[in-house]
Amino acid sequence: MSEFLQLSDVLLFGAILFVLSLAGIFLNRKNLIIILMSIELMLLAVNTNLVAFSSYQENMHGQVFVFFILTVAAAEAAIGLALLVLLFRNKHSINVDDLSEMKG
Amino acid sequence: MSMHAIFLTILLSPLVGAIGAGVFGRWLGRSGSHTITISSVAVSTLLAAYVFYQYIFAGAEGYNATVYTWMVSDGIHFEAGFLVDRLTATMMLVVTFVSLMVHIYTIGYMHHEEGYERFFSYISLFTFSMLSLVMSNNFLQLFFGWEAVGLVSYLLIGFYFKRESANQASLKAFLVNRVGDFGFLLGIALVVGYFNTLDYVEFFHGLAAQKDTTIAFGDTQVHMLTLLTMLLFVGAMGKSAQMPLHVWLPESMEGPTPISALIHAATMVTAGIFMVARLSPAYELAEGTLNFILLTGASTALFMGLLGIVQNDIKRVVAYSTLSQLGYMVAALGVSAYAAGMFHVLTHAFFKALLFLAAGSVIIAMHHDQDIRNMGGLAKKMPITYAALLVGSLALIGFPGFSGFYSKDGILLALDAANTGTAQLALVMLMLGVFVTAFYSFRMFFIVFHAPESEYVRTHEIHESPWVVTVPLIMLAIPAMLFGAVFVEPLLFGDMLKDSIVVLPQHDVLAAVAAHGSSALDMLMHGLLALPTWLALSGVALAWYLYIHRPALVPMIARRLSGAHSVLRHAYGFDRFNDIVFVSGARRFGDFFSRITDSRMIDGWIVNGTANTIAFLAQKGRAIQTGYLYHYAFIMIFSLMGLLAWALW
Amino acid sequence: MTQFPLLSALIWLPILSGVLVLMLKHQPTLAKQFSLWSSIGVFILSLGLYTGFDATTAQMQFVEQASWIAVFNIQYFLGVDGISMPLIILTTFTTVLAVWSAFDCIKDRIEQYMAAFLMMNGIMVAVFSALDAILFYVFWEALLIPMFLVIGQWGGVRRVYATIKFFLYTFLGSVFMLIAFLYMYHQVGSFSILDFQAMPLSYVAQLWIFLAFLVAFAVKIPMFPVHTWLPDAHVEAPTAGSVVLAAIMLKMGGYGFLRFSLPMTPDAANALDWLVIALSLIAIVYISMIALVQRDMKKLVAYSSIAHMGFVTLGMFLLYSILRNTGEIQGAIMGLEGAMIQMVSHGLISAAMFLAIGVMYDRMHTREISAYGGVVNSMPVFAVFVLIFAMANAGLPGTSGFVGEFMVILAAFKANFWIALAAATTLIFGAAYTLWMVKRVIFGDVTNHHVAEMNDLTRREFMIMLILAIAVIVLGFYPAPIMDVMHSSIEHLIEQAMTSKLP
Amino acid sequence: MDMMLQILAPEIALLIASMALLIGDAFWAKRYPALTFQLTLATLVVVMVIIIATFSWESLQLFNGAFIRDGVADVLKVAMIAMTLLAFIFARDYLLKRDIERGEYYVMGMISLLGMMVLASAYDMISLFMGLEIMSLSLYAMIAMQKDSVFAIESAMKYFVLGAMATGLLLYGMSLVYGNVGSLQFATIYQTLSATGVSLVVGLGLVFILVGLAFKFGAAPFHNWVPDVYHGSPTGITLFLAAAPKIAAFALMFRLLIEGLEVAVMQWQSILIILAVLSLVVGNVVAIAQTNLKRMLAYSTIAHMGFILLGFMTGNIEGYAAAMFYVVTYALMSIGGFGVIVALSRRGFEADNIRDLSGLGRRNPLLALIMLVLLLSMAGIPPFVGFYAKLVVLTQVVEAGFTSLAVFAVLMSVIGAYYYLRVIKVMYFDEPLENMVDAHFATASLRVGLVFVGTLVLLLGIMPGDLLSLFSMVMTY
Amino acid sequence: MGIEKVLFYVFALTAIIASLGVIGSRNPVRAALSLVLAFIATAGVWLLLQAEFLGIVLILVYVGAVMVLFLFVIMMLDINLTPLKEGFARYLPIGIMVALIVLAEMSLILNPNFFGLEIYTVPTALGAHDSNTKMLGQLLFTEYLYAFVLAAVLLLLSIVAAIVLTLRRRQQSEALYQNVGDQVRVQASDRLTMVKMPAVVRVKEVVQGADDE
Repeated sequence: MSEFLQLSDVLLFGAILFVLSLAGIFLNRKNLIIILMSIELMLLAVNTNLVAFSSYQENMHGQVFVFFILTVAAAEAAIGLALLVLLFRNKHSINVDDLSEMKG
Repeated sequence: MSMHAIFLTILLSPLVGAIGAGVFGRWLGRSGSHTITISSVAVSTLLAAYVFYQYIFAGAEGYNATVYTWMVSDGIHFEAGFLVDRLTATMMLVVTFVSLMVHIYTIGYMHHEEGYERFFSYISLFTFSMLSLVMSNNFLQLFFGWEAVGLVSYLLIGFYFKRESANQASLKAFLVNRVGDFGFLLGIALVVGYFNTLDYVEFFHGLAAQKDTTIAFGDTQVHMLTLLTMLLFVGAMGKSAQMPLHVWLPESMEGPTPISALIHAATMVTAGIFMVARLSPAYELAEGTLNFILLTGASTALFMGLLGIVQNDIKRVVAYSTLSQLGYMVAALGVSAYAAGMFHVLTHAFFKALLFLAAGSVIIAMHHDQDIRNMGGLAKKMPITYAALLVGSLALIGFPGFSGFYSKDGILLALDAANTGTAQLALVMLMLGVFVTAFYSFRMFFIVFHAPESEYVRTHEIHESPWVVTVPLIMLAIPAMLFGAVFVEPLLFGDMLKDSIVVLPQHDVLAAVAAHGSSALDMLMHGLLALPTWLALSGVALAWYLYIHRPALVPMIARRLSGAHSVLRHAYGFDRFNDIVFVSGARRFGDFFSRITDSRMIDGWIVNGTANTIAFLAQKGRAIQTGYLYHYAFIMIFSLMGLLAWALW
Repeated sequence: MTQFPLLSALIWLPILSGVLVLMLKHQPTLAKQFSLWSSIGVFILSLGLYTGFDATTAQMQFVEQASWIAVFNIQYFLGVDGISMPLIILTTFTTVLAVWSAFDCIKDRIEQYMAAFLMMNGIMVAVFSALDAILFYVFWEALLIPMFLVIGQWGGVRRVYATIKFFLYTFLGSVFMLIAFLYMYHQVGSFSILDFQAMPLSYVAQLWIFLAFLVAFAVKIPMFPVHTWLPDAHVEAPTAGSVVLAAIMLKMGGYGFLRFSLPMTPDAANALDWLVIALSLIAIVYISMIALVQRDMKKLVAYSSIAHMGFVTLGMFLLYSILRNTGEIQGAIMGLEGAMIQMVSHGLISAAMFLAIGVMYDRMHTREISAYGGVVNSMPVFAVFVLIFAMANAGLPGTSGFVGEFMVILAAFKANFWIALAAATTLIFGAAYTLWMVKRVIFGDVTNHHVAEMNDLTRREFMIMLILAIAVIVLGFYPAPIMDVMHSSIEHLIEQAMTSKLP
Repeated sequence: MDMMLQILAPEIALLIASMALLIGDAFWAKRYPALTFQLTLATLVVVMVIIIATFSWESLQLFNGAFIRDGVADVLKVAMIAMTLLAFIFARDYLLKRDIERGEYYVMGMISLLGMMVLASAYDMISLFMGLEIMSLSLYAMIAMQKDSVFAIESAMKYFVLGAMATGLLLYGMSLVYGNVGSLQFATIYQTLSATGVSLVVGLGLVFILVGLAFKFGAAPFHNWVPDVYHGSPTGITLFLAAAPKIAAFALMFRLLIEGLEVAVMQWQSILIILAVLSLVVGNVVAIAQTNLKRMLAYSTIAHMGFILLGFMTGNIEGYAAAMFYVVTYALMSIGGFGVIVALSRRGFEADNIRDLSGLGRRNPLLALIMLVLLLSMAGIPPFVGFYAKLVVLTQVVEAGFTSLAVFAVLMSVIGAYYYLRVIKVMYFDEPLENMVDAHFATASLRVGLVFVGTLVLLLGIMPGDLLSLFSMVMTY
Repeated sequence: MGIEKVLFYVFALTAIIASLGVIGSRNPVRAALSLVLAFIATAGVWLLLQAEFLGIVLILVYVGAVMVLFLFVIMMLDINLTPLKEGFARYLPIGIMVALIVLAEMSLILNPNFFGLEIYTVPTALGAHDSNTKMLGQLLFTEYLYAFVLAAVLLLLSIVAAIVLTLRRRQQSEALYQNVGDQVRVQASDRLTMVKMPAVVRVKEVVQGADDE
């Protein structure tokens, strides 16, 4: 066992976070806002991956990517929340179950 | 005028008349129509007489030439052309002559009918068709004429198109004939298949090489020429109404009487016999076929004759006698006595046309009532018709001296001379047939003319027919009486048909007959003492006894023999059988195929089934689209899982 | 003649006039007249193909060739030989009748109706003259559109079902053909039909391609068991639609066999000819029986069309068994020529039959056989024509209907006795179903007052019927003119079909 | 520097114009309501002209290879702009009728277009990602612009959540590729992978990337958002959504899979086949059960994407060119189809049920004719351009040796033909419903635009040769 | 086991548990706070991986801004929590199973035994003068300038979008608020419907009508 943490440890950590966030999206049936949070969590997992690779590849490109992903994630959050607000105004609910006007 | 032009004129003149009366009849009117058709047929008749003279008496050479080429395919020439020799010339004259008589007679018979122009057009068209059949030098034209006469027969049987029974009869006639043609066409296909030609002469030339050819059907080898001639004979059975394809002929009496005379007695129905005679070189090489022909003819002759006993419709009686006589002709062919068969064709043409026209005359007098039970005692009221019918009947039963006597005796002698087991059997049947013929002919004759006057006759004004009716009767009565005596020697034993008919020496029964004497007188002398004459006379006597002397016996006998009577009344159940097996059978199959295989299986299960399955899948697919976000996400992740598994595999 | 682009003219003139007619929305009379005269003009123009045709060669004539889609080496490549030329003339001829027949019976949106037929005219000519597979396919499919609309808009009660079935069925068949084309393009690098015919192909590839073609053409022609669209389509189509459908569109399937299946996949055709022959015989016997029991006149004629088309396919695929049976190919030409002439003749006869039914339908608005009876009493002239066409349909000698059947039966005999036997049953069945219908509809006493009130043919109807009757009879008595132009091409075709293409 | 400006000119022009309009609109919106619209159109035309004028066959790179301009990019950009232009023209009428016509719509549309153009020119993962996000975020916002519509918000929300998830998956895949190769640049990735071969990690990343791409395409089984979003969005937005972004998705796939990961063709080919087959099945079959025209067109989109994936799957240049031809022509047909719905709809009436088209052939022959042409083209019936799209793709599929796949595809398109025919049936064979007797175009521009689209579909169907050559040429370069 | 490793496991475990809290929690506020914890723990991991700048940014920007925004929205919306408390237990087993399979599939590749670790040597520690921030900055403003500009566009877009979507027009009275465009475009048919009625109604129809009723 090496003294420094191994890359695959970090990757597995990222994978777990990633899968958890996925599960958060499809297991959550009630609260849209938690789905938005899951998305943030997902991006976090990706970022962790990139940071780890960047570190082990010893180049900074991955971290630059993370920088941009963070930016995008923030923008995404803003728009997501704006949609949420709109939804709430219209339906007075952010229940995922209520989002089923269209189907078939 | 060259011979070619003469032949063309003979052939096309009736066609012109037919088109004239058919297409322009509306403008020509009644008299215009009959004038144009009669004159056109008269032209043909005169020219045919000229041709007849040239060939029979002046000894003209056989003529074989192409008129035009229909088409050429695969090296085989499909043509129209003439093969005129003595056989043809004789047939041409008979056809045109009888046709002319019928044309004239029609003026009187159809006087009050609708569709007068149409009728003339049809019979002229028929004359054209029959001539093209007879004059043909190849199978294509033969088949064309074959079908064309069938067509006209169809049209004429259904002439009274408002009458359901007429329509039924015409359809039946056409279809039964088609069954025959089915075999006929296959026969022609066989000819083309093995001889690569449609031309008679080329076909005859090719026969020697193909004499022993066989066709393999699985393991069995079938003699090709036997098959070929059999198939062609199937066509003849249809056209000449041999059992079991005879069923159409009695019903064809739904047509007007003139065409019964022309088509269903004198000419068209003899086409089959003509064809076999024409193709005698091939038939000579097919022993099996000849035996089949013999038996078919003999059974038709006897069994159809028996049916004549129970008929009450005057035309039907004559129709069954026609069937029976056709059986005689066919039987003659079966022993290679083609000349005898043809001779009977000719004599029969005259006396049967005479019988029909005379019957028609009676029918006119009876205001189109055809039931003999309503007649009686007409002898005094219509003397000419009476005489004509008597001549016809005597000729029919083969009363010595009359035409029918010579031809029928010729056939019987030929059968006797053939001296094989089958021929003996056939001979017995034909002998019985002679008795039966005499019986039913004179039954009809006595009932119509000598029986006590019926209610109808007493209450209605009945008188002799006009001259347009009686003149043809007289004109036909003459050959009915004399033709046989005049022509028996050259036709039967001489070389009148030798150039057209080929008989192998070992089959030449007529030569054997000729050994006993070949002149008309010899025949007469011989015939007076022979069995057939006595059979005929006893038939007449029995008819007289039962229907004039002791009419009360008839119902009693009918009751006593009710089983046989019923069989005869139902004409041996042929119609029943056909109805049940073929007509209903085909319809039932069609119905099954239409409703079950086509509609339900192919359309329902396969075609619409596919559509419905897809629609069902579509609904299922729709159900997956629930509208719930988490379902969508789940589907995505699930698919991701699947793809990962696929990639890792 | 310095190559006047006759074929292009025959394709595009009708299409253009169709577009023009489409604009005559408020002038129905003008639209009618214009359509009629332009279709007559096209017909006369198409006769130029006949007069200018050199019957001694099997080469393509009136060839026009230009690059169309360079990337895929797709060409605008037209030409005719003795096989396609009669069909083109049949097309232009039938269109005239179809257009003319619709003059009085179509009231609604007549200009669209006329335009559809004019366009179909051009498209069908293009199908028969295309020598590039994609060009062929484009027109082949494009033809579905106007027909789909015609049946759907002017058709009977179940028109929607019928027209969609028609469209999908045909579409389904032809996509297989497209794939076969693509496969061959993949092998040879060109879509030229002539190149396709010349290229070698492995046996397995040939089998698949043959089957693909078979599906496409069998649907179109149609053969058992993919025939069920036809009765529906015919029954629901308006008269002129049925006419074009029966007279021309079915022929496209037959043409496909001659142009594609036989020359392109000879070895597969040799191996699978039993399949086609078996299906053809089923069509002749089985379909005839079905025709016998139909209650709807159009359906009856539709089924009889299928049976007649059975002769076409039978005649086309006899050549291999003739070779096997007799060791020589004599008879093969007869089979193929019989098939060709059967196509032309059936074009005329079925057109006539449908027009005749249309005449009655216009008066009674029903096609049920049982609704009629004794029509001859009120329409004697019409009855004469019906009888002529019925006889032709039953294959009576002296009509065109006889020629093809006769030749095919003769050829069939060379192949096998039993095939000929089964084929010859058409003599009985054909007469049975046709004449039985005639008996019930035309003959007999007047059954009801509707029939009694029917008027006899108008001058226009009379002329149409007369033209067809003359054509049917003339062709029956003198088929040589049509036969002569196709000899060389058929011989060439047989040579192709007999030459193995295995590499 | 001049060179750089010239290369970047289209994007710069578009960006500046959209900024200017964003600000300007706030000032003149009340007084000149149409001005922003007109200026937007002018901008798009100018940008298109710039691209055509500076059309580049060579591939030119900027920013250390983050940006590339080549023939493919230029062709795709022109197509995107053209689609956007049509979408704006068609949409305006609709938006006006529903009081949601605002300057921001055009601005966000233009920014979305900018994102697409960035995508088309992206040559490393970051710019690719940025382009994708700019495009997607604008789309989410545009859909939700009809703020009082529950449908619109719902579809925006669904699109957003699933889209974000797909982006996450895509990013995760990219991160794995980066981790293996150590570079974000496509050129480097390509070279490295060529040298080292494709490791399992890249394979794993590839799956995630493909899932993300499949989502953007709307390929089954990642298609669930498509019907709901197409259906729920205001039609004026749907027509934008259905056209240009599909071309962008093509660009995305082209850059990522071909320019970057073509070495891994063995890995992605089989997955693309699975996706294509599923798309063809789902799209064609489920469309049959639809009663809503927008949903039906959405399912038909899925089916069409199956064809595009088939073109990609071949793994050769001609195949990509075929897919490109397909996507561009499909976008044209699709925009036309939704345009017809817009033309039929009125205030308070969406005309998006198939039933609403009943008797259109009588009510408005021209409109019906255009719809007929479009539907037949989508069904792949010659002589319309949709046929050639299918033809070229199938040709390449057969060339690549997947004949059975080609057979399957055409069988599915036969099934597909059914639902297009059903619409034609409603238009031509059904009687008009009682309450709809007036069907006239709302504005002249819409009419001209639709006629233009219909004519183009027909003309390209008769003469597809030049366009095919062009696409083939830019791909080969 | 080095200190980094211990720290990594601590951080990682914390982050995972916090994530479970995010997705498992029924109270959005609690979820948001769990997310904050997850962020902070992950930032720790990042720091361990020598990505100081990003680690700090994560905490500052995310926890400081984005998460606050979340909380803000949660509070603002005043969500009725009772219906949200209904569980997701019904599909939980299959959901968890699928998630676990995906994880298993991923870890099949990512696990240390399989993953080609030999090419990934342990990164050298940065020297005292090497600045992660500086290196990042240098790349950002040279090589990734293009993307940087695009990021600006993106942010602008999100601002515009958020405003467009959430901005509510002030509640003006109807009289003051008029849409000129609408008024210009109005057509007669929008306002007035012409109804055709027969001038004379035949008695029969009236009677029939009465019968129908």
